[in-house]
Amino acid sequence: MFTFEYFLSQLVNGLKLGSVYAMVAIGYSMVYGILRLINFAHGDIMTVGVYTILVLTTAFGMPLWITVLISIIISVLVGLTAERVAYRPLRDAGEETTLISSLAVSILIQNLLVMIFSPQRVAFHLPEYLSKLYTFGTVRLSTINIITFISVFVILILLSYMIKYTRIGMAMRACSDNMNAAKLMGININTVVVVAFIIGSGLAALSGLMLAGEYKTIDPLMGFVPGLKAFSAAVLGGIGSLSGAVLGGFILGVAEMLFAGLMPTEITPYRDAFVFLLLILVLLIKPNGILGSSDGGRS
Amino acid sequence: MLKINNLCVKYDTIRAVHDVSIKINDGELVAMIGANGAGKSTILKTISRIIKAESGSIFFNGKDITKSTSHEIVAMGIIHVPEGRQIFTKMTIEENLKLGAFLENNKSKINENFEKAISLFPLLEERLKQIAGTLSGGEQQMLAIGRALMGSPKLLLLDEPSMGLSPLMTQQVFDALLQLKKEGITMLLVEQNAYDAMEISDRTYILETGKITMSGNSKELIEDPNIKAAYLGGE
Amino acid sequence: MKLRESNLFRFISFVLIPLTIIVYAGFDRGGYYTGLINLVGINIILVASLNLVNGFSGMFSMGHAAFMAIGAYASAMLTLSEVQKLTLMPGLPEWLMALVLPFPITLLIGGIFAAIVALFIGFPVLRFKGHYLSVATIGLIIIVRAVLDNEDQLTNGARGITGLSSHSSTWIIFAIAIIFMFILHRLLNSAYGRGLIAMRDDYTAAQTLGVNLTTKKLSAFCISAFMAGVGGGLWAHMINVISGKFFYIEYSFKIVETSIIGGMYSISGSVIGSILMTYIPELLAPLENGLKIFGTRLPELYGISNIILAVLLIIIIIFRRQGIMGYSEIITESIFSIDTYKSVFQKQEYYKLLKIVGYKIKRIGSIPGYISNRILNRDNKEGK
Amino acid sequence: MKNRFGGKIVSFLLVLVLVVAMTGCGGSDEASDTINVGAIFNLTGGQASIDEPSYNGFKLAADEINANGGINGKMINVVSYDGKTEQTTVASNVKKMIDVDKCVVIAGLSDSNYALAAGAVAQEKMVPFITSGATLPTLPEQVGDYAFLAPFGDDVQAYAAAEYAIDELGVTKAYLLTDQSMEFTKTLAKFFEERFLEKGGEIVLKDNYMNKDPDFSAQIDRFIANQNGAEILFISGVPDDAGVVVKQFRDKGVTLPVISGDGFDTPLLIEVAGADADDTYVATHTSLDNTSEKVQNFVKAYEEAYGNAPENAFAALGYDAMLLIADSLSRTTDVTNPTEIRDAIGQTSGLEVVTGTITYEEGSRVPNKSVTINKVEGGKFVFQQEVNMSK
Repeated sequence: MFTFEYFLSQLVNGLKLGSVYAMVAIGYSMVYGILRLINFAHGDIMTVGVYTILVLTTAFGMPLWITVLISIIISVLVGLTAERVAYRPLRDAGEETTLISSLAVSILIQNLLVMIFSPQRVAFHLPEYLSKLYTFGTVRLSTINIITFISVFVILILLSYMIKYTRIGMAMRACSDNMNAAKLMGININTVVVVAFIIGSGLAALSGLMLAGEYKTIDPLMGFVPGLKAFSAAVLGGIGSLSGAVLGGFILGVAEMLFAGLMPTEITPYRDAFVFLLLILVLLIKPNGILGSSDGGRS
Repeated sequence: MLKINNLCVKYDTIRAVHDVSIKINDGELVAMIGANGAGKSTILKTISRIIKAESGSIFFNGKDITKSTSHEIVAMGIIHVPEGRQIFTKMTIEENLKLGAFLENNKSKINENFEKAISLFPLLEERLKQIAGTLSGGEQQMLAIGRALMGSPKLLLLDEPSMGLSPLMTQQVFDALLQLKKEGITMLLVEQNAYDAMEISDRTYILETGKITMSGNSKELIEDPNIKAAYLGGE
Repeated sequence: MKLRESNLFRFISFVLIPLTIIVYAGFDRGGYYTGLINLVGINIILVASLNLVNGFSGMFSMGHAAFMAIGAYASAMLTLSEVQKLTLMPGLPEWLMALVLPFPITLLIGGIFAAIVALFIGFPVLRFKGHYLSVATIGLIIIVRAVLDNEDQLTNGARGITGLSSHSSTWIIFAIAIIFMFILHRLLNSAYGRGLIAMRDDYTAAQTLGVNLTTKKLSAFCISAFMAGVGGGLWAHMINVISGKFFYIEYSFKIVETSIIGGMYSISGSVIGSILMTYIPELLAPLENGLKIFGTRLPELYGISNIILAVLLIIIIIFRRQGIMGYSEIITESIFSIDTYKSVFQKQEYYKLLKIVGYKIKRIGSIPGYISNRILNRDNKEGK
Repeated sequence: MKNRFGGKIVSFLLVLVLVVAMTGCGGSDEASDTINVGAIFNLTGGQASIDEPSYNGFKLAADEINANGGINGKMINVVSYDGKTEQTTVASNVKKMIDVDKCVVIAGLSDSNYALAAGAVAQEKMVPFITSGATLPTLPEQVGDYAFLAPFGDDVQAYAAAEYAIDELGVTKAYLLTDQSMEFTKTLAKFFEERFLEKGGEIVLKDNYMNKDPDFSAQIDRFIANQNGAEILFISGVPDDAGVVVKQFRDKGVTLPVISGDGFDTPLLIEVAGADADDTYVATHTSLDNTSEKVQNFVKAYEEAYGNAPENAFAALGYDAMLLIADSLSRTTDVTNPTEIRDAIGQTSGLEVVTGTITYEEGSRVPNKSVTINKVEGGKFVFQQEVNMSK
């Protein structure tokens, strides 16, 4: 039953899924790295981005790249409002408080989406050139998968360069290391946080496009579970470190797919449970994740 | 240079600073001494707007800065070396210093400040690539002051630089401060180490439970009998 | 003089009125209002036990519904008749199939079972810090749900268990709620409780004072799981149908939301939180299915109450982080202190209450006067 | 956070809540010339995508009946509260409909777990409950004599699909993929397997997935790796996943015909899978392109009322549940007595509705309705055969 080719095709499925998790996980890590804030609403901002694309393509028939641009802008706006209204007043409150606030924002966005667009699951089609299929033996890849896979690494390199060599990148690292000291260096914390949310929410919109492109349907509640899994990937890889998020994303995607593919069929439905069991195990062995720096918290 | 009028600061219900007025002229080194919890650090934090004042006003070169934000204050040249040094432990010494000059744009000014800091604290130069967290307490204090210099300060606020340092290291730090005083940088030095502070400062304010109880030239105060009894160990 | 200080007022508002409501509801079984009141009772049990962990021990668990599910299924296994168990849970061992126990004992066993799972899960998970623990507890719910949905032989899988007889009358629910609140009240005022609070407020300081953290955290986690298990058993025998999907993330988040709005740092907070979170959706229901105002019928806005609750949660979190009740334990203190009951027989308590009420009425009476002279004053800018 | 602010809120809220608990908001107290009918649906949360069209159909039918004179002159007043896909909310809403709004009959819900919870409450209060979309055949026995099924049971549609596959399509080897997270899908798969084996078929491979798992590539690759000569795929899924799973199978080069129950009767299947949806057979309640006048009027009326064609079969089922209630009410002398209404429902026979004809045999509260087999051809559900499954 387990021919090499079967194993290979499951592995490729894992990489496909992993690249989507990695995209979302980078968005999580951007915000968490600086603010120690878990943005539960990150998954739902992704859904907002996808719905914008859908509305613009179906209602106004705009070409895809314009809709993607607008969807990034709208997702960023949603992210910034959430930061301004729900997170900024709680900046020096404990981690749990901002966690709860992000939970409330997530519930708020989901219900607003359900009211504006009906709860119906709706078809979502990418233009032909994006969903063309290439087959290598049993392995099948569509252009959107390849684009996702490549863009994860492109974004990782771009962001890492930005963090390492630009002014805003240094300011971000300073905030992440010690927020009070950063203030005394004359760094405007709010601008740094806003930039982090712009990048995070923008990435969420992109990953939303790729997730919907892969599964061809969208619904208002689609963002929450992938968001949670992407967060586990970010924690697995070492939250706060971008390369950790990408690594965690791929490990989680491949592990989940191999589990679903190789294990006997009775326990395939334990797939989600397995993902979180894996997370708990890794956190036991290496509390800060695989690549995580010893996270002294805010000294 | 700096004028504070009837400053009051409250933490929830506790009144930490009560009706404090201070004046610092150009080029002066003013010390502020007092027991732990007298409100010394609170005053510094209010100046650099880490915390909000309840009432009162702060003027810098005649400009009201009570309501301005931290980064505006740093841009004006008021650099605060916080209590407990607060350096970036996960970044290299060079990066810490670079961050000190975050708001400085022109390259030559940064290099100039860099040279000044290195000349003041030579040991920093050999270990530029080292992670700051690995430095000893004294070395971290030097790095913190060096980092402050990178921001070409007009007014330097120093919050207990000698805390947790060996006598030898404290001496080195105070020598450095004297050196800076010669170069005409105005400083407000908050210290528990009363004797050293009064020795190198022009004027001194004495703070007790949030209120200024005495102030005057350091030279006179050092001889004053009850100051000696209260702060100088009654030699 | 505040109303709160008069023991008689406390007796009336925190003992007399609630008691009459509970007794009245006990008679009208299965009614809509009884249903809501029972729900409040069960929510109190769940939220109060969650507050023990989230409010008093510095941990933040979001997986409370998992223990509720374990308690519900465990107690259901022991109240169903043998015939029912043959169809619903064929995989049960022989002795368990035949075993049918009286309701309170099944609740107890349900609670113990949940506590055992908490012990088993808690040991590794409690070492995580901050929000890693919260995410791990969400993982716990997903794992428990996967087990409940897929072990068809034992739990009838996603089909769930039906035909549970409704043992949970209002009196049983509130009796258990009062007992649990009393236990928590005593616990938190004991040395054990002070150790918990010390651990919450300053983790390192508590360590230096010799507070044995791991056992304290674990014990708090297991006690709260035990109570959640009992709450689950009660809930199962009120709703009569249980299945894995009802104890999932949404329900667990609702318990967390209730605990925060009510006030997670006080047991009385769970009472207020439960009452509010049970009644607010009911009050908003007419708004949801199109309110008739002055003849015009508003459009149906389904989901509006979830939005309003989410906004309320954000407001509470920002402006009153300790929730409505904050740290005050006025409800538990008045219920469990002797002099509240003694006050009924003391004549001077009545005079005191009348004096305060008189004073209050005078103040309320003076408000119109107060407003009118404020308006007059504003014209001539007279300083206050 | 001054304490005074907190104290004020506490006393205000306490008073408000106690007042509400004591009096309870008054229900709708219109004059007695209306009949209150309770409509319980999950309009938010996970079930909303199935229940919302059902509710739309239900309201549409009520409006039509009221438009032409109501029932013996009495108007139907639909009382509805959102179940929020939460069991406690469903149960307490049904209690509210009966106690507060004095509804004489309750209908709704398309998932058996929620229908069981609602049915239990209605049974206890001796008010008839008709589930518009839940197809668990044993629901009436499990709940009691006040519970009725408006749609046919899972067994009927599964048997129809199995028999159609073997008799009409002449296949003997089937692959079975089941959604383990739903009551409906598990029962459907069980009955399909039972009848398929009975008629000499063979299940060559079985696999599972969980609803909301958008990725089927693991299961598909496992199927491709060992097809063991499967000739047809029976996928027991819900409308949300229908299009996604078929498309993913076709993307991976699997061209075998697909067959399923009414979960696949949704335009979403065609919208998502497009041309790949062809060669998919669906055993369902009716076919929307059925030329019968009743079906076409329903589709037109639905489009007028809601701006789009019925989203899935559950829209028609909601509509029929109301027709069933209206017909029973017209045959009841005292419409304020729920037990009389229950008996009238029980005596329904030969009632023409959009999803076929409803007849309750003596003592059975599950209608034996005909099953329609549709096939997707050229992006449309094409009527194939109507099968009368006499049990």
